[in-house]
Amino acid sequence: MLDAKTLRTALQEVSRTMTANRQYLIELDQRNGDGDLGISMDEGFAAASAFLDASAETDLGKLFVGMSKAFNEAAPSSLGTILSLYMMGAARVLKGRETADTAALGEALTAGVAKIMERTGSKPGEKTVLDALDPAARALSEHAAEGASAALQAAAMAARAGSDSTAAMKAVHGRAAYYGDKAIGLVDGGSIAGALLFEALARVANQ
Amino acid sequence: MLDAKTLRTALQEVSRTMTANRQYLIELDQRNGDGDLGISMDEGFAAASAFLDASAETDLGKLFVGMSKAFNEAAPSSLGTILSLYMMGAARVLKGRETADTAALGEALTAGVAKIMERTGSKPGEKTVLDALDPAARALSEHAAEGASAALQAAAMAARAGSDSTAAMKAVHGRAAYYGDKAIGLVDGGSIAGALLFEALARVANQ
Amino acid sequence: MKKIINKPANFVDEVMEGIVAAYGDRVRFLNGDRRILLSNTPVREGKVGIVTAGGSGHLPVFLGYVGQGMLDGCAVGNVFASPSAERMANTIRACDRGNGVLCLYGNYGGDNMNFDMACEMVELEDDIQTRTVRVKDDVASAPAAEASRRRGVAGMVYAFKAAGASAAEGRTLNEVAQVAQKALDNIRTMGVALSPCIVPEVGKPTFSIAENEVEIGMGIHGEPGIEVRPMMTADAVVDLMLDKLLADLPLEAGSKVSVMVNGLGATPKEELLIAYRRVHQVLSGKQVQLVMPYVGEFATSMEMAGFSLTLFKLDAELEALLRAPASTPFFTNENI
Amino acid sequence: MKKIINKPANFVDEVMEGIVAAYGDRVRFLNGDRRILLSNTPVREGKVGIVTAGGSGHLPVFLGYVGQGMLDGCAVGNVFASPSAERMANTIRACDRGNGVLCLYGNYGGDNMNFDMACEMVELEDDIQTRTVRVKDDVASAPAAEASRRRGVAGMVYAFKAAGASAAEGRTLNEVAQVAQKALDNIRTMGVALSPCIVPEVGKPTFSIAENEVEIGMGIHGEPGIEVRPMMTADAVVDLMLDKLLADLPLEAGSKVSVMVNGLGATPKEELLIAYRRVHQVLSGKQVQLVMPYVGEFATSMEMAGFSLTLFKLDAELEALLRAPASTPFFTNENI
Ligand SMILES: Nc1ncnc2c1ncn2[C@@H]1O[C@H](COP(=O)(O)OP(=O)(O)O)[C@@H](O)[C@H]1O
Ligand SMILES: Nc1ncnc2c1ncn2[C@@H]1O[C@H](COP(=O)(O)OP(=O)(O)O)[C@@H](O)[C@H]1O
Ligand SMILES: [Mg+2]
Ligand SMILES: [Mg+2]
Ligand SMILES: [Mg+2]
Ligand SMILES: [Mg+2]
Repeated sequence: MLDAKTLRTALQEVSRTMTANRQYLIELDQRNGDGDLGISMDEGFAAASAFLDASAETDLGKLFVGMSKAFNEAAPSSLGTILSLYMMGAARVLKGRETADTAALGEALTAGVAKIMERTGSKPGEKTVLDALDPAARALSEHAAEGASAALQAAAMAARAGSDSTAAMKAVHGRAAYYGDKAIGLVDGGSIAGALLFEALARVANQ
Repeated sequence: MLDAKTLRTALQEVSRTMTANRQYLIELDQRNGDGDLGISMDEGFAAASAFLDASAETDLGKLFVGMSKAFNEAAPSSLGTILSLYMMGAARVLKGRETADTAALGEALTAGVAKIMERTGSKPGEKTVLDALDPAARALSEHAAEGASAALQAAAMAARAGSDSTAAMKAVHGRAAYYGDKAIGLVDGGSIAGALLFEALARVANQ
Repeated sequence: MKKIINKPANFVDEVMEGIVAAYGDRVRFLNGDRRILLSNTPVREGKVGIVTAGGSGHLPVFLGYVGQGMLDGCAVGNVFASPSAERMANTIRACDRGNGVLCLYGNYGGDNMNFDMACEMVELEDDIQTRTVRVKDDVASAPAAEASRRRGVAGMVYAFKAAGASAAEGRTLNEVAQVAQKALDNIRTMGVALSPCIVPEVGKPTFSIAENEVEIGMGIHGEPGIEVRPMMTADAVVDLMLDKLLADLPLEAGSKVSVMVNGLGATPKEELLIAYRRVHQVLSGKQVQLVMPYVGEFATSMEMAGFSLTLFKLDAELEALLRAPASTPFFTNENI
Repeated sequence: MKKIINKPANFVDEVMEGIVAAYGDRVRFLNGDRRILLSNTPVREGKVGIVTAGGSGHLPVFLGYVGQGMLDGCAVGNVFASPSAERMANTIRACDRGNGVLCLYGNYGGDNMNFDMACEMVELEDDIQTRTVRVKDDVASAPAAEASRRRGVAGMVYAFKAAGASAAEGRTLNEVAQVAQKALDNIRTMGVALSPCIVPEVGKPTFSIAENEVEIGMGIHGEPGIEVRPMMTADAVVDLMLDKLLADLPLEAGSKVSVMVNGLGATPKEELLIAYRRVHQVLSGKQVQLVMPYVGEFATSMEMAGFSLTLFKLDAELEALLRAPASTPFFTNENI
């Protein structure tokens, strides 16, 4: 069951994961971007987690808004901004709730994906973070009945599979687009951050 | 016997020698200077030689003045300027003569050395080109009676020995002075240019 | 990593402190926020504000153009990273004098998204009118058919100048936005890079360029260019760049142009002048008139070696705007 | 060799052509001689001339200071090499307006010898009065006891400015020479280098600096410094430089100083500002007042990385001279 406390624990694990993968994400972004991906994921999730640690708020919607703002303040890079849009989209669904079951979380994250698509004009299949976030949200909703742990496990697997599938795609957004065909064969760094995010959530749900 | 024609031949050989040693002199100067020595010797002597090739003048003094000016135009580096002072000093002795025997040449080059010392405040023993030019002029005068070829051979050997002796000296002038004790053990690049000059003259006299 | 820095994480803050230490009479932080720089120069009542924002590491872009006759304020992010929407919104708020604010900035994903959010915020929360003009001058970053995807590079300096002068004249927000767009329609840039640069927090180069190669069309964050070529002479590089630029922005005989030869950071002024010499030869040969040369460092990528070439085709209005006085701690056209 | 050049042998000539292509309205060659640059700015009748000369490869030094309120003319040689005495003499002749010419230049063997010859020539052949003031501001190049052996580096820019302003005021040759010397007595510089540079005709670096090392006190042609140190933080480097400089030129509480943080060529402006920040912290802490900051590239060594720090201690006269207007294609204090 998602509430302020489990959200806090979850974000701590996500933040640790991004710190551990900072150098890896930098190197991924250096192949077809500017190399800041590891920095922004590390700093963005650290800020979101720090915000939760410091907040006495219990409304999940307000917590998601706060995370979104903290994330954008700390990491206003392309992906950072996209992830703060994601949280903002989810916040609308969670507004007024102190707890959310897995189905509600699935609904919220689906709204987050929609928010990204609306604001960036991107859609899945374009070699971006959406290729991880979109299948993850779908899997979460589909497997909601199996409980949080199983559903997040499925979401993590879907995110990773989605991320893997970006290797074959051609980028049309962001810096990677300037690489054209040269980046075909390379997995999108943002989608890997998406996979890492859901893998961290799955680990927490499993504990 | 030095006259306009032999002077021309001599400078052609000197110029060829400096071209052949351009890279070597650059590398010498790079150890404790700025690396331009090879460029300035190559270009300076080429200009002096070109001046002689183009001049119909027969007065040796005027030819030395012309060489001095051409040299300074083409190579106004420290050593280039010093060598044009050298030629200017020699010119005063040769003024009004169309020929000069070895004794007169010895006298002229001694005046050249004096001119350098007067204008730079330097003296032999300070790890400079003077350590080649001064012994060479002395040897030329001492061996003048033995004929041009033998005297220039002696001058070349004296220049080379003088140059070798600079390795043990500490530089007090020019860029090398900034290297202080670090340059002890290194032969002075300018003195090597001096030795190459007299070795070329000796070769010409031997033909 | 060979940089004159302290802790890499403090790089941007310390640069900002350096700017205010040196030029505190003419620029200031907004409420102590070391990522927002405002001009102290008094301006006419109700002047339209001009604001930009973007990643750090490109000085004088962007901060260096805050001052008289150019920008009113600027927010910066970390090296090569956008500042947050909140900071952009704060900058817009601080620069509004009741007649709205032009957001004039380079076309990069993060900056676009954050500026869009910022404009939404100030419109909703503060009733501040904004207009957005994105700089997309880099012809190497996309073909003409997809010009809206192009990146903004050194040409933005000309756009800051033109927009700044028109705002200083007292024009309306719409007029200032129009003039900025008109200037940009007449501005094209292309760059070449010889060596990479290092993001301080990353600590090593993002990419490499072989010792005997030149990256034609590389972007100011190391975005790949059109092609990698064996090292060429200055004249050959300039000719190649001019070909691309003129294909996109034809200059008829008799037209007037200001040319910017912009060093990316490590390229000596001597080399920029050798490049300018060639541009002058080629364009003069086409009976194009060169005025107000910009030769120097206007938009850099820290210690990257290379340069960009910008053409700014002038009509009478644009020329007058370019000639209007401007003075910031990093730029003045008093001697251009 | 990664340079934006054509034939290395044409390097200097093409730079000069670039300067005249860009700034031909304000500077010109003397009778087509591409090694002598003269100012076109009209000056008062009988103004004392100010002339400098030296090797190429240091832009804006020396050519960049030819213009209003600074130098009347400048002769340059090949990269890092003196021009000939004849060219110096021609420059002096062109800049004399009947009241003599100050020869103000860096203390280097070749320049010294050639300027001495040139002064002799114009005095004997043309009855032109000259005075010589040599710039010897580099504290790292010799101890204070042997200050006459010191090299001239970036501090010469301040000397050009002070002498130029005093000549523009209409002072006599002796007075101008005196003021140049007085300025120099209050100017000290020290540099550090992080990477070497390449003389185009040589084609490879004259010296090397290890990846993790910094050359403390290195000269602008790569003359060795005081010591080679493991790479240090910006603050530590600045502190070390300030210690040396202040030992030579003490600044009491209440004194006023203009500080120049001069990039040697490849060092980004960001880093220069980080260094300025530290200078400002330290000197402000000593109650020294910092005015008119010079942060940028004023005297370079082509693509060398590193920077120099110059202190110019001001009294009322020197401050007024520093504030007097100056404008050249490469420099103006309008925004300093
Ligand atoms: N328009 C977009 N829509 C969706 N995702 C995007 C878009 N642009 C970039 N991304 C994602 O962001 C990642 C790059 O993020 P980041 O490194 O922050 O970008 P940058 O450094 O170019 O600002 C990409 O790997 C991609 O997944
Ligand atoms: N004051 C001096 N007196 C005599 N010889 C000198 C003096 N200064 C330099 N030299 C000679 O000149 C040589 C260096 O010449 P050069 O490379 O032209 O100097 P730079 O490049 O420093 O101007 C030295 O090796 C030395 O022999
Ligand atoms: Mg990135
Ligand atoms: Mg030398
Ligand atoms: Mg980025
Ligand atoms: Mg030299």
